[in-house]
Amino acid sequence: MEPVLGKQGLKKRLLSGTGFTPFIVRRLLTSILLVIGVTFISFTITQLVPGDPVAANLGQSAYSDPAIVAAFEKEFGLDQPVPVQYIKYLGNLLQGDFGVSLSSKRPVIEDLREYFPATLEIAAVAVFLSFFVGLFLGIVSAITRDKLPDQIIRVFSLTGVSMPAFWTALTAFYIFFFVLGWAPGTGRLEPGGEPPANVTGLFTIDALIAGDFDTFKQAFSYLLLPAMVLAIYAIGVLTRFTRASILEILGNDYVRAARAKGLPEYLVIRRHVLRPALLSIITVAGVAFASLLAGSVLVENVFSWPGLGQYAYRAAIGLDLPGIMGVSMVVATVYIFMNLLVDILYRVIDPQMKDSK
Amino acid sequence: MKEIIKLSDVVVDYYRNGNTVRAVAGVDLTLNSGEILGLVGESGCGKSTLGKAIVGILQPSQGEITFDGQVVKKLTRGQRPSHFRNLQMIFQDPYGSLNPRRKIGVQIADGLLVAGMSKKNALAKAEDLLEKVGLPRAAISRFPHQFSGGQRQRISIARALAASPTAIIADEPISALDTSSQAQVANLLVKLVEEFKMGMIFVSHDLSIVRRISDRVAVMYLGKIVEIGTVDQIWNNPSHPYTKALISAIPHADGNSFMPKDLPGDVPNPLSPPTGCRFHPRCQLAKPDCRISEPRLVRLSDNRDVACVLQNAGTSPNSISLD
Amino acid sequence: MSLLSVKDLTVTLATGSGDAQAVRNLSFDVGHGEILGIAGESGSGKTMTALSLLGLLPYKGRASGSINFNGREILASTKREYRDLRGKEIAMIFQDPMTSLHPMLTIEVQLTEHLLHHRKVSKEAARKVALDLLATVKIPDPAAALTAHPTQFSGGMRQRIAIASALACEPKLLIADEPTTALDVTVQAGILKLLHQLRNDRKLSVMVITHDLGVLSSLTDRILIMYAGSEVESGPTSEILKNARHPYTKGLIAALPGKVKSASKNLTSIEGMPPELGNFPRGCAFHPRCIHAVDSCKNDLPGSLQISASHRIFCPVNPFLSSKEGDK
Amino acid sequence: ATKNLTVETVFQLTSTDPARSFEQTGNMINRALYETLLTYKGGDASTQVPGIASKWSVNAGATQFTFTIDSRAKFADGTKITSADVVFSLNRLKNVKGNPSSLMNGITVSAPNASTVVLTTEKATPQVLAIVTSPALGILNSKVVKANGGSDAADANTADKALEFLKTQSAGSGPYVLSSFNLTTEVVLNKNTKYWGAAKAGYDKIIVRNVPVNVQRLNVIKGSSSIAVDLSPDQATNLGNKVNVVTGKASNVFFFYLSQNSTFSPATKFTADAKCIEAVRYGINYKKIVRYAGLGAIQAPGIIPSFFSGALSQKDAIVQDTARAKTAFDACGIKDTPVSIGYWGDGGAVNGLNFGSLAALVEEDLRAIGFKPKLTGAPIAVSLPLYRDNKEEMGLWLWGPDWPDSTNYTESFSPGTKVGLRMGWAAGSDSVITNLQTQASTETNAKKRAALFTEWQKEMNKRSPLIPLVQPAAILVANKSVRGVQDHPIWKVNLSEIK
Amino acid sequence: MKLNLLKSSNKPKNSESIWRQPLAVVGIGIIATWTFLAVFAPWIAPFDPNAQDADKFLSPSSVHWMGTDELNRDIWSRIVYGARISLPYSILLVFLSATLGSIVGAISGYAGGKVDSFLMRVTDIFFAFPGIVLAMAVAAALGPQIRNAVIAITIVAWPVYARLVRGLILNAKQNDYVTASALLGSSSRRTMFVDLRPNLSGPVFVLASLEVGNALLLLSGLSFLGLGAQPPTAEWGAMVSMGAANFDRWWVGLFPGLAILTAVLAFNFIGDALRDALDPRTAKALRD
Ligand SMILES: Nc1ncnc2c1ncn2[C@@H]1O[C@H](COP(=O)(O)OP(=O)(O)OP(=O)(O)O)[C@@H](O)[C@H]1O
Ligand SMILES: Nc1ncnc2c1ncn2[C@@H]1O[C@H](COP(=O)(O)OP(=O)(O)OP(=O)(O)O)[C@@H](O)[C@H]1O
Ligand SMILES: [Mg+2]
Ligand SMILES: [Mg+2]
Repeated sequence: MEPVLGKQGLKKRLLSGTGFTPFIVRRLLTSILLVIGVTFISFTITQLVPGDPVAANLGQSAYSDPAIVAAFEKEFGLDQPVPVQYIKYLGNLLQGDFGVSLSSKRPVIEDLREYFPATLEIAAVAVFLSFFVGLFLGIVSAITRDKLPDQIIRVFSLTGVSMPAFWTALTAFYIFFFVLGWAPGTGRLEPGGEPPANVTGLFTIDALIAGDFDTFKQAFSYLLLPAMVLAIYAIGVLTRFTRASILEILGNDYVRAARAKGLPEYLVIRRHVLRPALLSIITVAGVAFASLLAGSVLVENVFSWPGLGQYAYRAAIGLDLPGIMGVSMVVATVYIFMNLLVDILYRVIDPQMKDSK
Repeated sequence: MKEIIKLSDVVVDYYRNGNTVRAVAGVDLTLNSGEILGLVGESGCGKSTLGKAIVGILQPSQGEITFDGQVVKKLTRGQRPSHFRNLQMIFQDPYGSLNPRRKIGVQIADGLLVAGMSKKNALAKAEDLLEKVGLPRAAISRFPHQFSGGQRQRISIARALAASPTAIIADEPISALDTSSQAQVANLLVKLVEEFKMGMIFVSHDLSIVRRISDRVAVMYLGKIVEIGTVDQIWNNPSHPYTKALISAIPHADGNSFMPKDLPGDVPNPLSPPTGCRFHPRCQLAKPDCRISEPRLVRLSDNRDVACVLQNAGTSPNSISLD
Repeated sequence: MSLLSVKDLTVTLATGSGDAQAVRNLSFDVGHGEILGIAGESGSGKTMTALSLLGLLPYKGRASGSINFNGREILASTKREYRDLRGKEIAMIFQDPMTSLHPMLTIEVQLTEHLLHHRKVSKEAARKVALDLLATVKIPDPAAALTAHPTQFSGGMRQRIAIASALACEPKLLIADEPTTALDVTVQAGILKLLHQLRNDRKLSVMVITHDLGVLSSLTDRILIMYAGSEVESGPTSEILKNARHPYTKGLIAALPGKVKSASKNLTSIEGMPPELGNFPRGCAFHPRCIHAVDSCKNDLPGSLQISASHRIFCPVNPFLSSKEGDK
Repeated sequence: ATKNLTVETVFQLTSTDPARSFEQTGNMINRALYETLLTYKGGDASTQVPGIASKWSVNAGATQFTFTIDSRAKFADGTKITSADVVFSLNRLKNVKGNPSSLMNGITVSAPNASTVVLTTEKATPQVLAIVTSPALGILNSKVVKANGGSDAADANTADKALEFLKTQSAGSGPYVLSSFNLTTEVVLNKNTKYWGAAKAGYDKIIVRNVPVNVQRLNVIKGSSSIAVDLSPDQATNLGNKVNVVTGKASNVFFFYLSQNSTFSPATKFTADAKCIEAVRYGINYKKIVRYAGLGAIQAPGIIPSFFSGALSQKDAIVQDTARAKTAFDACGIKDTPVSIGYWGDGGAVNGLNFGSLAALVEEDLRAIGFKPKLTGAPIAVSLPLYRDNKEEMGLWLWGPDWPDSTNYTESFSPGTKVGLRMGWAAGSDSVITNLQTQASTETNAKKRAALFTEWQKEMNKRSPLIPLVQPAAILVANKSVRGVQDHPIWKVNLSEIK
Repeated sequence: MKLNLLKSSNKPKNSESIWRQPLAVVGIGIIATWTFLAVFAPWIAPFDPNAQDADKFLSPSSVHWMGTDELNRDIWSRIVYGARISLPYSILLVFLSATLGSIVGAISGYAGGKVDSFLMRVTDIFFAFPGIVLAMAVAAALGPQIRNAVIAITIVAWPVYARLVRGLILNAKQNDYVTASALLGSSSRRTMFVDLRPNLSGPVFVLASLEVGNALLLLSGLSFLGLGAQPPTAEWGAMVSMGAANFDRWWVGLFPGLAILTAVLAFNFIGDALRDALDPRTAKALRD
């Protein structure tokens, strides 16, 4: 924390403790404010722009029947003034009620409970994959700086962040599913496949919990291709970031000091370089994870993966306000939570921050 | 001689994570026109803080600083009142004190433009100033990275001169320079002080340089001035054990293998300064009393003040021996 | 036979505008138990000289010439051989103790990791060595210090820890690159004392790099003065400081504030400024700033001139100047 | 081993509650889960056949419809179907005020006895017989539904809570029962082992999956699905020899219209001009559009699709006449004023026809005769309201029938009616067309009705601001092992008939 | 502790001219090519990009190098004309968000205190916000047009610049030269607009050049979803979505996809090189 001067500093001092608990409390409070801000923005923007959710969600004959329209508006609270709608929404939110989706006609919370785990599953696999691949490539690239492997990896990672995901997904699907037949089809399970008993909503995990290894294999094979397509971008991001942070740390005096001790290079990298680099890499991985959730829209669309991305797309084009707000809030919460987690990790891992008084 | 800067009981605090760091803990000081006052002390003792408070970058939480009879106000977001523009500062880092992305000419001219001069005149004046600090006039359209540290420090000085200062706080202006540039810049400062009859506070941790160019020296320890006097008095006749230690720690480049004496321990954390005399934990002559009562700066003779119990008790300054 | 013997060392670095020689034809020796000081202005190539001994030149840097250490030619060493040399035979401490210790590793790890690697001792043995070392460099409460992180120490203490770490494998040569520049004089004195003591107690050879002639005077047996990557003068410390022959060395000494207060506030200075890497003047690099320069200085590389058995300069004109004249 | 059928379609589905489901996929599924009083066979949509009702009669004024419930009819749980179930189901449909509720407008239901149901209307409504075939009028087991929160009361809109229950299991009498329901992935149907009718379920399990069109194509080629529902004619080529392509005429008719009286742009007063309408009508290259629509598509000669009574024949179709169009354009005075064309613009496609591409085709033709058209497509949520509220200068839309009868068209497109108003065609602006509309709606003689519909369309083609473009092909692609696949305008595929 | 400035700051800036970086040169070449194609499209494209005729889906041949689409429009011609949409609009988009973000960041950095905390919370919210969801909703509601897609993405893309500019200002404010000019009498507003502007423009420009690629991806992504450019406009993302519907006519989607890939890649090559050419500290500010 940077030192501050004068009265303002005094106030800050009174408001804030230095310990770990006040830190967490403070962060949690701001996080809640942020989430409310997110709802406010999505609410405002969707209200500001033209468009009529009633027309979007009623058939043509129903729409010309005023009784049905009125009933519909009443059901979804659209007959209320806008500020009242928002206040009501917030009030309901406190009770865990995210409203009813206009397009699916069921509580948004149920929709999210169904779609979020599906996206979480591919995003988690993608991040997991890209974390290790990106870390590995980044390290190789940094230590072979400007040599051939580095050049190749740099082009590769730049290509990764430059691929239009929707196009990659299409191409990958066509090749691996249709031409080569390696990938199973679209969706999370084969047609009529029985999802495992719902515990986490992640089919792979649930299948393992249920001890159903066949379903696990099936679920895993279905998620692999979309996850890999998602991972391409994340690998690019993480490789580049890893390379840059390692190069930066390699320039530090303490690395030179470690080399001057005659330590083998792997030890220098692992102990002296990777540890501080990991801190920032984890930050980026955390944020990448949150952005994968949002970025899954285009990929899910191609793989008809029944996840948050598709839900978001349908909510957006259907002007399904509760749906849009629900998705925004989930993604924002994950983002904020990841950031919080990263900050906590920072404080735990880095003694410099712990010691600084 | 005119008193140009006067400090009375100045205290400067930093607030950090809910703690108060008292970096300057009650300083009385005066600076006269045409004199160079050296301010020395170990790292972290509050020299820069004091300097910044004098020009108004920091707000003292107690006490008063006057410049030319007017109380110095903290810099605000608006324009600095014009009469305070005669009070300038030169910074230690020759790299951070110039904007790397602007030509040096406009940086020097800024001070004149702000004062209302036309752009053309200001640039012409900037060339004059460059010449004054010993740089070619053509340098006006170059960028800082095209200059060495010493030259940059000259540019900073030219920039300060643009405001026709009557007093300059120079915060370690030569510490970051090579030996040969050090001498050049120090000479330049001395020359300018004489030429313009300015007063200058020359902050340094290097007593030997201070000794060459200053008229008086103030020795600072943990936020307090522990001794003030003329250069000769301080160097030849240090009255405070700390001053003495400081002097005997300077190595001599005479080829006689003189081994300087170290002062054990570090400057204490200003967060929790020692009780009584702030120097007592590192003082070989400390008496039980030193732990309790804080010595005040007392006048020993003309222009000579010291804050040490041993002196207060009337012990003759010369009787202090650390060996 | 001296412990370290460097002949015609040239270091080439890659800069934004092509390759440039940061060190040129440097030759010097460090004897057993001797402290050699290398002095010179910023950018004169002191650090590059030191790094070339360890094979640690910066990215795209390379060295040529010959470096004989303990009877072995080491300049052409493989990476592996260099690793076996570093820390074990030649240790180095760096200028800024705030940055040369790893902020996230405990003192114990930093003191023992190379010991464990080079000497293959047990962890307990290494810890014992570490405790001894901390005591040697006068860290209060060594046991507590072992589990602490560097941030918990002041600069002076950190430099002591860095020295302790350098000593862990009992190297024959210690390179100290500006070990006190970042420290206060009061703290500097302690470090100088410590280095002095180590040399006496352990018969350690030390190469100290600094631009502070005072430090050299206190600590070293012999001095080598560098300018623009080349040697300008070298010899026994007292001889050089009392009787410098090269105009540059004289200028440096004259620029010191001095022990005696002179009437004028003016300090003597060498006019001009040191050349930049890649832009070293032809001939004697110092000639544009030299008041004694003659035409030949502009074109010819100065040859070495032996003043006494151990004192030499690289200047063609200087024999005709007495030290008195140079003071003007 | 169980015999499974996988049907792939792009889901247009909200639930499997008949009273709340009016989308194509919902109709397809509900047609297999629930039975209606009357229904159709195969691909036919003109001759009703017995459903739950074994006999029915209509009074002379076409205001009273009496149905006799088949005495064998049983729900999947074995309970007998009575008139109470029918009354409950139809009233529930009317009162929940869902999308299909308007089908029941003007219809009252009564049950003189346990096996007779009477539907009464105030004015002549011959199309009631067609309406009762709609899967929305599927008959639910009233006891079961009531037990699970169902209500047919006037306040069923809020009182009925059976929606969720009906997503977990069905309460109907069809040859299949609901096994599982997921709005976005798949709906699984199981065989109704106690089915009362003669045509038993052909499969143990039917899986209806939500799959994008392009993947449907790949899957059906690979044989990993049995039926692909949504392929376009283009996509239905080069499929290899494992599949059959079944083509029918789609019930959807694409049309282009010009708005008459909106207030949003000065240009509109020109588009209201008869000359302007004429310019467009003769300026469009119908052949090109039909060619784009591909295999099996025909130019729509009138707004009523080819398989309904009174549909026009190809010789009545408008033929492009650029010279006439240009003359008309010059006369209309619109000159360089740009006109916007609205449509479903987020890549929406029906029967494989992409609105954007169709719009691009029309745009080129209009530009060729002098218009300055600008395409302003938008997602349904935005574009549909504009169209419905008469806020589009020109528009490209389609119409699929709410019930399979030509009256659905006359009652929707004449001046002052639903779509008529969307074009700014107020009531009373064309008495000839309005007269034909009213006559057709009360006429009960089939021949005379057909003649009236034909006449109505011919008049429309002379001056209405509405220009029918194309009636695409409806294409089903099925694995050769699957039999009985026929396209139907209302429920697309009759899953019950597939063996 | 005294900082030693002798060493670190005397090092020559390791910035190599971007012409010496092969990837950057490749990138510049590709963009130059696309720009050339866009500017001279009418002369280069062999066909009218919107001309429709009887056939459709002709596979690549000597007449139609990249085949034709469902309306038998020449894909190569459409790609060439597509450069007229994708490139300028991505740049416009970046320009708008950089301007908006810089203004917010500058206000925040200048004002400090409550205004700063407020604005930074707002940017935090936008950061946490799933941009594409917002962009989809806005584009859907405003009606899909490339202009609206640009507006929609601008709304979600400005916060990076705000953070960067604010960070740079706060960093610069710590510098002695800012204090020095305050002592000379510069008001902070003058400092912001005169003293610091040149310090901001470089990094903002580099970030912008790094973001052009992303902007292009987002724009074409929205078009792919049908929320961007409208027919008959030739737009790469929309063309890919046509290809998506026709997998076996691989050329319909492949070539426009490659067009996007090469353009984005080229922008990234350039942006990367520009960042490397920047001094390391600012480069780090860009990366975090
Ligand atoms: N911005 C700040 N916030 C909090 N504490 C500070 C700040 N700046 C300095 N300090 C503390 O105030 C004390 C005095 O610092 P100051 O910079 O004035 O010392 P100095 O004598 O100039 O040292 P140096 O020789 O290292 O420049 C130190 O303990 C330092 O840690
Ligand atoms: N990584 C590098 N790449 C290119 N040039 C470098 C690099 N590091 C240092 N240099 C240059 O090499 C020359 C010699 O540097 P060196 O560090 O040896 O000087 P020095 O005498 O140690 O100076 P100082 O007193 O500043 O430490 C300088 O001009 C410096 O700018
Ligand atoms: Mg200071
Ligand atoms: Mg060095």
